[in-house]
Amino acid sequence: MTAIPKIVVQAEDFDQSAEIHAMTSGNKDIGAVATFSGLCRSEGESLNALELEHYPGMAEAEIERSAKEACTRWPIDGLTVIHRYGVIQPGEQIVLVIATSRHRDAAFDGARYVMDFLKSNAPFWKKEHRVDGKPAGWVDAKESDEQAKNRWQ
Amino acid sequence: MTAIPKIVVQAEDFDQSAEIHAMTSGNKDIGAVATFSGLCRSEGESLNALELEHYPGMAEAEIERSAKEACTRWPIDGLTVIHRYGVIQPGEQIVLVIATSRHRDAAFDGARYVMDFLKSNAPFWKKEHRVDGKPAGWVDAKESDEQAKNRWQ
Amino acid sequence: MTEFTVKMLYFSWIRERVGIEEEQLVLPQTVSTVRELLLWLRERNEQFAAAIEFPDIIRVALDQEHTEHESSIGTPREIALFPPMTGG
Amino acid sequence: MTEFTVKMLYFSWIRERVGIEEEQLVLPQTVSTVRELLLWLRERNEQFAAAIEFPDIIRVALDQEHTEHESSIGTPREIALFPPMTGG
Repeated sequence: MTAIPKIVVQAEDFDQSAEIHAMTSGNKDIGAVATFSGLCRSEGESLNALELEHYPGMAEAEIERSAKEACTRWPIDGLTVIHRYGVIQPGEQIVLVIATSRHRDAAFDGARYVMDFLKSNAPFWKKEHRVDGKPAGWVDAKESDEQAKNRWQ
Repeated sequence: MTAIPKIVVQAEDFDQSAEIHAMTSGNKDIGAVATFSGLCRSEGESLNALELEHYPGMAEAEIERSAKEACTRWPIDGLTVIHRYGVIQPGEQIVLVIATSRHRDAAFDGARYVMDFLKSNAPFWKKEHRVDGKPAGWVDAKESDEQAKNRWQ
Repeated sequence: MTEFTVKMLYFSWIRERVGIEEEQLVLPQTVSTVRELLLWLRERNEQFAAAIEFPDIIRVALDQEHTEHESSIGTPREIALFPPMTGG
Repeated sequence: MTEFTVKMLYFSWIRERVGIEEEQLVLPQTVSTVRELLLWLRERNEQFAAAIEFPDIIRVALDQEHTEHESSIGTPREIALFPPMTGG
């Protein structure tokens, strides 16, 4: 039986340890928990905040697509993905992926696969608000993110 | 400047979120946090406990060796490794690796590299205490762990 | 293909340049692929011309699914235009 | 090489089979490689014979560093014998 991923897109912050606890407390045969969290960087204190825009509905759908694919590729017991939108300050959390499994390779691969696909497929856009008052600008997509996705093919 | 890893070998449990907080609270340019935690499995409720033996001194030295190597291979901002010894119940944490970086690839690679090397190089041995009262037995090393190490060469 | 009405959505700097978040739009019969849609939209006014200056970089989703520019449009309920994603 | 005294450490099922955790041991001149050490230890008594039944699988650390069986021993302060590791 493949796991049913938990996907949440929300403005509020989240609690990584509470999410891990929710995934592991009911199952004493999980041996491995891999997590990734993405934080808002200050870019050398030049950034006041990031503003994250998203496409409601499609954001959840795209994350779910990659999460379900991960659950068929590897023996994953649980997969939780939380992505925030709205205004986020430097140091704050933006995204969280948790993959649990009996085995560490599946947990690592699952978490990384979801992050790679989320980066280039999930409809979120970052706008940078600068400390120096210059006009806010949209972050350019990185070629390296597209390449990261291709390594799974 | 390469990061100085934090390596701890202890009998006590640990708090993952406190460890992450200690690594990220002072630095608002960390964009990525990858973690791995290894938990004691009940093996279908057949296991009462794991007993972990270690070689004090060498255990820390071997973990440090792989952690320092990870910090030279990837642009890592911080690396924390905690490994427990003694009696550990199903569901409890055994090991924790946290790698922080500006970039997600470095964080993922760093955490996984340390886990792969720790598995086959750090002097820890697990003994299984069974629910059915049969004699406790030492866990056999897995060939797959040796192979996992070789993928980094 | 016959004319039909569709909900259009615009995100990020495309939304800013066209000046609207969403609208109901009647697509003409002549528009049958995603690429034709982009080229047709570009002719609507200066705002759309600025937003779709380089059609190749625009991503299009039909009913919330990424779609190639060569694909035919079909009859989706909603069509979204946006730049490459920068989430995560 | 001349005779010297070294601290021996045994772990896991090797410790259980030899029945001691650590000891001070005088290594004879004839023992110059790790493999020779294992073969010499195996002759000490029945416990060591049982622990080192298959020398190839035994790991040896000289002064807390993994060492190949072909390596010469040198004059370490401590030598540890243990099975393949199962931590993590």
